[in-house]
Amino acid sequence: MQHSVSIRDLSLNFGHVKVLEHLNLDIAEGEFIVLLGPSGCGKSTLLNCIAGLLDVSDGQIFINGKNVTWEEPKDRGIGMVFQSYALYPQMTVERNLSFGLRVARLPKDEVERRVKRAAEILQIEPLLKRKPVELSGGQRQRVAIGRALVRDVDVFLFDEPLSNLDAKLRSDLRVEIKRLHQRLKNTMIYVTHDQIEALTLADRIAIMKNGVIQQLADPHTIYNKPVNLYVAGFIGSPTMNFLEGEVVGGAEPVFKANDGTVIPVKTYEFSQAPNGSAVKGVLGVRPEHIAIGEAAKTMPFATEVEIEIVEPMGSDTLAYTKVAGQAIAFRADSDVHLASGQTVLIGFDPARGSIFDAASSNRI
Amino acid sequence: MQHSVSIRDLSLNFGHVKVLEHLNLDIAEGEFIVLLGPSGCGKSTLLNCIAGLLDVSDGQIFINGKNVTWEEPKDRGIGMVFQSYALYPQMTVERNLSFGLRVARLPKDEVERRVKRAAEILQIEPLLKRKPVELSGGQRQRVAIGRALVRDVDVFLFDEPLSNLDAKLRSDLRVEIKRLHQRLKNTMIYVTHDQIEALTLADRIAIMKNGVIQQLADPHTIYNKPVNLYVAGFIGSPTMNFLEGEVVGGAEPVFKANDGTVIPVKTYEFSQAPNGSAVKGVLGVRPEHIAIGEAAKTMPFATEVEIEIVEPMGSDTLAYTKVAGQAIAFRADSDVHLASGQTVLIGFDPARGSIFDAASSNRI
Amino acid sequence: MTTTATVSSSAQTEATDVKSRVDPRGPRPKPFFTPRKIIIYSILFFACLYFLFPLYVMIVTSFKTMPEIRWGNIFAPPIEWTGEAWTKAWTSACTGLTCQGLSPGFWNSVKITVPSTIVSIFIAAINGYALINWRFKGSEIFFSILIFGSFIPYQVMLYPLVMLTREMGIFGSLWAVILIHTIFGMPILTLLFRNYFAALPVELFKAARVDGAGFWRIFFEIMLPMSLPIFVVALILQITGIWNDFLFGVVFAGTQNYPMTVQLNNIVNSAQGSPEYNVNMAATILTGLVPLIVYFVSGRLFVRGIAAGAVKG
Amino acid sequence: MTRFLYNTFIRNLSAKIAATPMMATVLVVFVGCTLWTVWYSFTNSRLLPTGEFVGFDQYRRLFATSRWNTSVNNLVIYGSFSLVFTLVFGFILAVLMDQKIRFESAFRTIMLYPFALSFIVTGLVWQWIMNPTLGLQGTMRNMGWANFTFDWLNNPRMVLYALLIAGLWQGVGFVMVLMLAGLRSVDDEIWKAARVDGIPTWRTYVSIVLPMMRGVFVTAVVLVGSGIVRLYDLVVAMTDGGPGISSEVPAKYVYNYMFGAGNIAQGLAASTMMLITVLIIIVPWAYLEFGGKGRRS
Amino acid sequence: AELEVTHWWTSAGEAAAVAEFARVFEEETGHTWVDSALGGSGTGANPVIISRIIGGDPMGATQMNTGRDAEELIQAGLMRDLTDIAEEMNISEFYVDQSLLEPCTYEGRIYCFPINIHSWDWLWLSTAAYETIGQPVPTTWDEYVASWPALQEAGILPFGLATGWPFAGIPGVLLAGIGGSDLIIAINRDKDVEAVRSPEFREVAEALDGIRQVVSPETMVPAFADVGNQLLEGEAAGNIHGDWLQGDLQIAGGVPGEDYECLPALGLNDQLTGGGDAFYFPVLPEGTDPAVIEAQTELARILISPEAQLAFNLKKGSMPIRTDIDLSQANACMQKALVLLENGLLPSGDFALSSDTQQQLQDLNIEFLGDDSITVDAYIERYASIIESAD
Ligand SMILES: Nc1ncnc2c1ncn2[C@@H]1O[C@H](COP(=O)(O)OP(=O)(O)OP(=O)(O)O)[C@@H](O)[C@H]1O
Ligand SMILES: Nc1ncnc2c1ncn2[C@@H]1O[C@H](COP(=O)(O)OP(=O)(O)OP(=O)(O)O)[C@@H](O)[C@H]1O
Ligand SMILES: [Mg+2]
Ligand SMILES: [Mg+2]
Repeated sequence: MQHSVSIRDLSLNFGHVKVLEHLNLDIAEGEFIVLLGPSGCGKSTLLNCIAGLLDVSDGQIFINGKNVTWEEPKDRGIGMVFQSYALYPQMTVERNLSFGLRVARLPKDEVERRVKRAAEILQIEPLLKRKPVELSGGQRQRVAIGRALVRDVDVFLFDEPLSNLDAKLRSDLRVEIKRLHQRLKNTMIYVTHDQIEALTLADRIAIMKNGVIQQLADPHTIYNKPVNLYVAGFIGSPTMNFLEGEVVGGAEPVFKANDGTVIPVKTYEFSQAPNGSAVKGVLGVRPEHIAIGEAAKTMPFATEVEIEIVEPMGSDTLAYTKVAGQAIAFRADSDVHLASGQTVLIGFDPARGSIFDAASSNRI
Repeated sequence: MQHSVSIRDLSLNFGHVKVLEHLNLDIAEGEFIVLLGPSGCGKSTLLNCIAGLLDVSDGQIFINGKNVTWEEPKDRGIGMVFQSYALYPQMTVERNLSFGLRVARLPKDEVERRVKRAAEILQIEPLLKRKPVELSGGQRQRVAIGRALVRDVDVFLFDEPLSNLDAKLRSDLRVEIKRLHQRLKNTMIYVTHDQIEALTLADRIAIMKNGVIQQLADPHTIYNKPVNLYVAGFIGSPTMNFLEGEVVGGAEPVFKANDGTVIPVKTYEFSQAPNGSAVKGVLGVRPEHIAIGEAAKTMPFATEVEIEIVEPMGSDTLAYTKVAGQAIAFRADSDVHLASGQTVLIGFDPARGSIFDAASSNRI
Repeated sequence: MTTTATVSSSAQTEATDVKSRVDPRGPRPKPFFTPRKIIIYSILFFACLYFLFPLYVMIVTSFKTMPEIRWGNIFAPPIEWTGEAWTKAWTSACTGLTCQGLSPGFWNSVKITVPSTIVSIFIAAINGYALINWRFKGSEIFFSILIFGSFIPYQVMLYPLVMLTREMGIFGSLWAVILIHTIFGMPILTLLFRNYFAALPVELFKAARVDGAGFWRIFFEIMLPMSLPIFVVALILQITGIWNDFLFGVVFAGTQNYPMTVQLNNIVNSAQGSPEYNVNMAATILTGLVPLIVYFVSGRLFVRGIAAGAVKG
Repeated sequence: MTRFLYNTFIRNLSAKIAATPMMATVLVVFVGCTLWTVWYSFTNSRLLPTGEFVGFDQYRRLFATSRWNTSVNNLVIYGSFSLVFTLVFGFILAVLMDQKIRFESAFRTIMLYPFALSFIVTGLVWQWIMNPTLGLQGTMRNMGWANFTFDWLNNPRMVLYALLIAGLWQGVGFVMVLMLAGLRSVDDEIWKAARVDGIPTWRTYVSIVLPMMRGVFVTAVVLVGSGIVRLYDLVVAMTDGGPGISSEVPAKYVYNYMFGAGNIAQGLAASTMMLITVLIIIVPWAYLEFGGKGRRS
Repeated sequence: AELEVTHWWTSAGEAAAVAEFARVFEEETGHTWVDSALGGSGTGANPVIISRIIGGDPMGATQMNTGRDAEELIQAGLMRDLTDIAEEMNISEFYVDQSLLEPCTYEGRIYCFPINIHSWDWLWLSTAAYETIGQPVPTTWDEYVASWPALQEAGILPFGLATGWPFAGIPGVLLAGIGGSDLIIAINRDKDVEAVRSPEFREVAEALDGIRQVVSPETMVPAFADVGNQLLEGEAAGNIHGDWLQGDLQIAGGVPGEDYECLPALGLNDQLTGGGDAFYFPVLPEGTDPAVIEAQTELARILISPEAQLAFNLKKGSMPIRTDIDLSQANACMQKALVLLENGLLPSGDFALSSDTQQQLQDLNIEFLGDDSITVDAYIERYASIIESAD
């Protein structure tokens, strides 16, 4: 199978600072890949390398099987959308869309056809005569996408395209980008540090940290089977709860929290079954996997706790408490009445959690 | 009862632009009030009026029963925290905290005592000798809060204090502010356009639009019983689903969607019972109140739909479809497997929804 | 995977050496001499010639003797280097009866420049600050008129200002020059400071007001410490401007304070007699030395300040 | 009403006090002196402003004076060339400096240093270089090019361009620095977008970056423009208006009549005309600029 | 006491001359001469001097443009009345020509002292140039004009000229020489427009046009002193310039009669136009040390004293205002001038016209030189209209 984008052994330094090191990534045709990671981890750098806006220090980049490592950006068959929109401020929307084409001396009617098509797809026909200042943030971002669209490219690159928008608009445009992808079926590489965007949009997510891809998998796997503590903590809001302690293997493996509380983890699917000796480990449980009241009684592990803080979030409610002396947050339906100071029974099934080796911080 | 902050008939114009008009607001002692609204609705303007940073055009402001309409900011017993932190860049944290006290010529040991106390509460003691540039965003925001804290004020004013932070930090600091309020029990007025912040922090939320308070109520009421279409649409993510149609009153009141689909709304508590004649109306249902599959069968209204788009969000999944020809989103547990193109049964209970009069857009 | 071929072992790469050359890897090759670079550097080079040529001529001429100058080759370095012209310009060129060269004027210029620079910048900084943070009714109108003011030829104002300073009783003293430089520096400096302060976050100002600081306290403790870049620009503009000024110094400062430019003017403008070009050039360089040093020392800061103050315009 | 009085006078007293120097300068100097100028231009004052009202006599004489008309012409010619070339060269140099070149700060210093020198110095040096016998022309002739001619200072048709060379030498560096700062403030992502769109560098500068630098251009035009209107020292130092009256400028006319010829009314009439011209140019611009700003914010 | 004296004599020769005044003043009176020299006369110094007087910070004494300018300062009471000193010294006895005092006189009182006589009326000729073409050095303007073609053939500049103001003096010289005494009185003193339109004046204008034909921008030199050098080296044959050119010719080593010849009044007329420099004594502000006022008085006396007059004028190359001075040390050219002076002075433009009118005439002349498209007729008309509006 030919990959749409293929990155081989890519390294990039700024002076002595190594931002990317020996990075490999294969992206299938029509795939929607999201690069997710904290600020400064090298996401934009990687994207710029693919676009040809940065010269790589080592390695190769293939697009549609063609080695484009030394090609100019315009010859790579890519289109790019930026966080700041980067619209040409003094040109109308129409000219913004057509500028690249006219510079490439495409015939006039062809230019018009493409602009018209892009405007239709993005529903910005009424805006064509306006200047960017006269547009709202969402409209600007749509024009920015249009600029990539008119160029009929194979690969779309997005660098945090929605970061400058407010929450509402962001979720609207998210759906639109998803629709666009379903319609166009282009390969798309999308950089963000917003996990909701990553989870909702991606076919596969690449979680990056310090220039290294930590995990590359579909959203479900990333969310439910994080390969290490970093990924586990990075994905999910509120964060996954972590209990520190030791894992004791055997026929009836248990997790012993630091204060001695014993949690049976027989139901957990170990990737490598622990032997009898105790190993320092971390047990991770997501807040929404913690059951309350009656439901908790059926869980392999349950305990009474006093609620410290309650955060009603509309659709559901977050509560903060302590289990085995360690802070734990859990999520309840907003119907359930919770108040700080109240004592409730909570419980969970370790099968839905993750256990990590404390030393390597990898999932076991 | 004496109100902590009381705003009477406040108006404010910038030139000919009326930003606030005849606004009234009473805030009880120790209350946590959140001003929530879209950008440009006048939230900051209102806060600046309370702080004395803007001269009002008309009306009065009382703090602790005293008319402070024309007082200097420093004499109002308020402390303020800004979105951009507004730390004095050339001063150390310690001097940032003590600046106001030194301006007021407090004795040296008193200054030290207060700075120490604030630093303790906010856990920024190790940072006291640093300059703002050497701090992370969260630390800066904490220092900014400390600056209000040392001044021993009655009322804290926050202007989007967390907007410049990333999602993770924001939720951490949110909890901290909540803790701070529980500990200090000061009156706090908090401006934001992030509804999660509003819902989790507020005792009462004031939803603003174009300088007018739309609804002032506790988060639960705001979320579940929005007074009008605007509030209903503004709060909740993803947005409340709106179905357009008509309300037909009587013994068995029904909602007739535009395409003729009939939804029985007998369970709905009308604030003013509709008479027999049909009234144009809008039925609002929150995505998380829509049941799927088996659960849907027990609902007063259920229908088969084809899923258009699926957005997995980790903890749960959003799906977009059409009901009665109108776009509807619903939320499902992430365990439930949904795919676009799939057909599922969904249903809901209008009792948990809201019905609005289309003409006045008010809840009925 | 078909692409495995490209991540092949090093042995294979060696074997297909020729092929790997057409199979790009690593940084894009960049020849050192591209036509583009040659054009850029040659244009810059010629521009520099244009800018440096007069300085070269000045220096070379100042070290020549008059006969050599009459010989007529302004390019040629002096056959016989002589500092005579410099000594003469500095110590013995005559201004009427006093033949002390430029040296006495130097200190007068310092006496004028230092206080004028300080006062004019201080006032302008306050203006900018007040215009941005303490707007009052009509403040924008005042500012607009001020900007118009920068277009008025100085000479037009000379007469009324003489009368004004006379009425104030300060004509012919340092106070008068300071006042005049403050007035004429005000438009552009105020513009610079205003733009700079406008770019600072208002919230800092608001925070300080909530903290109880007043007009002056905010100015001195919050605004000033943050304004270094723009101060450097203002300093440079004012030092050079005031140092180079002739008219105001000579008219308003009083006899005892004639600035250096007066002597320069006397040396180069001697209405009769053959001009001594070498002395002229030496005197010119000497007079321009202070501003030049200021520029060379603070060039980088100046550029940064310009970026901070003027661009937002 | 006492509230009104209090607000007007007492509130923020320090701010009001601090703004008084500016208000005084504006009212007394820029407005007061301007009105004074206009008023006395309608008199027949000689050395002292004591004359009687004579209506438009001074203006009638002014417009009949060929030296004045020449001065205005010269200023228009010099001004337009100077403005255009300063901006164009400043921009081009800034663009070149923006190409990630080596020794940037050295280049910048070289281009900027003339700005530190007064016009008197500038004029002297260039007069010296353009001196037909001892300067460039003489040197080249001595070196064998007997027909080399560079006599712009003595050539009535070319003398304005000689001034221009000196004026540009003095001012281009500063504009270059302004423009460079403007270029650097253009969002990086605009550049990236243009590269992805396949727009050649020069085209990006011309079609995208240049129009974005409007603010910088306005600043530059104000600075250069106000310098042009006041053009005086350079002319005096370099040509003293010659040859003939071919390089006379309005400011020099004003100055000569006010102080040299002891006819201040004539000088004031001339300067009033200069003011009116400036207003005609500046008011529409300011209206656009300030009016526009008011609407935007 | 210290007395500040402002003047714009900054060149070597001038400074040396001023130094004589200072020396005599200090030696005779024990006061101190505080020298404030300002270069650049009209544009550089004049505004400073006037503004200081107006501004209430006057100097003790100052050189200034005589004529109508000062009148207003006098009217405004800013200038000291010197009549008493004049009477005490009996100046009417020894002033070369009473007309010199006219511009200093206002309503019968005297407010300034002319301290020398300058004349523009000199044609300077190069001996070397005429040797080259093998012709005798001309003795009149007409002979000189006649020699131009031969000079041009030999590659010699017929008329050397410096750029700028030096040209402005030439029309007055032609007016005095070619036009004659009557014409000059009619125009300068009586402001008679008809005189300007007369055939006599046309001749003057045509002579000016003739000069315009033989000078070109390329041949002009930056400073008039350079013309002096041209004359000495035979590169230029002649030049019209004021008597102060002599100072430079002498400094460059030229000897009158050997290296150059001088023709006063172009060798045509027997009278010279004259003007001169004058000193004013501003009224000092109240509360000034009486010693300073006393020093003013002393200086006024000294300036016109025989000793100072002799010393000053020998250095300056101008003629003293006193008749009772032994000028045997003066050179050949000066001697010639002394002879003509006996016939009385003609009113030069400097003295008889307001500086406003002078400025206008100067503008016209400079424009005429630079712009060949201005015909002689146009020149005459514009000259006439300036004289017409002169006051
Ligand atoms: N031009 C540059 N010179 C030197 N270092 C750079 C440059 N650009 C980026 N870096 C560094 O490279 C690292 C990766 O930067 P990059 O912009 O790729 O991060 P990112 O993941 O996109 O972050 P963000 O989410 O903030 O956009 C950062 O540490 C940054 O400091
Ligand atoms: N100084 C001012 N002059 C004129 N209009 C202003 C000024 N400040 C604010 N406004 C206008 O007043 C309205 C309310 O502004 P305000 O800053 O209070 O909004 P906000 O609700 O705080 O918005 P945001 O969430 O963006 O901070 C806006 O329409 C704004 O354009
Ligand atoms: Mg990035
Ligand atoms: Mg706000």
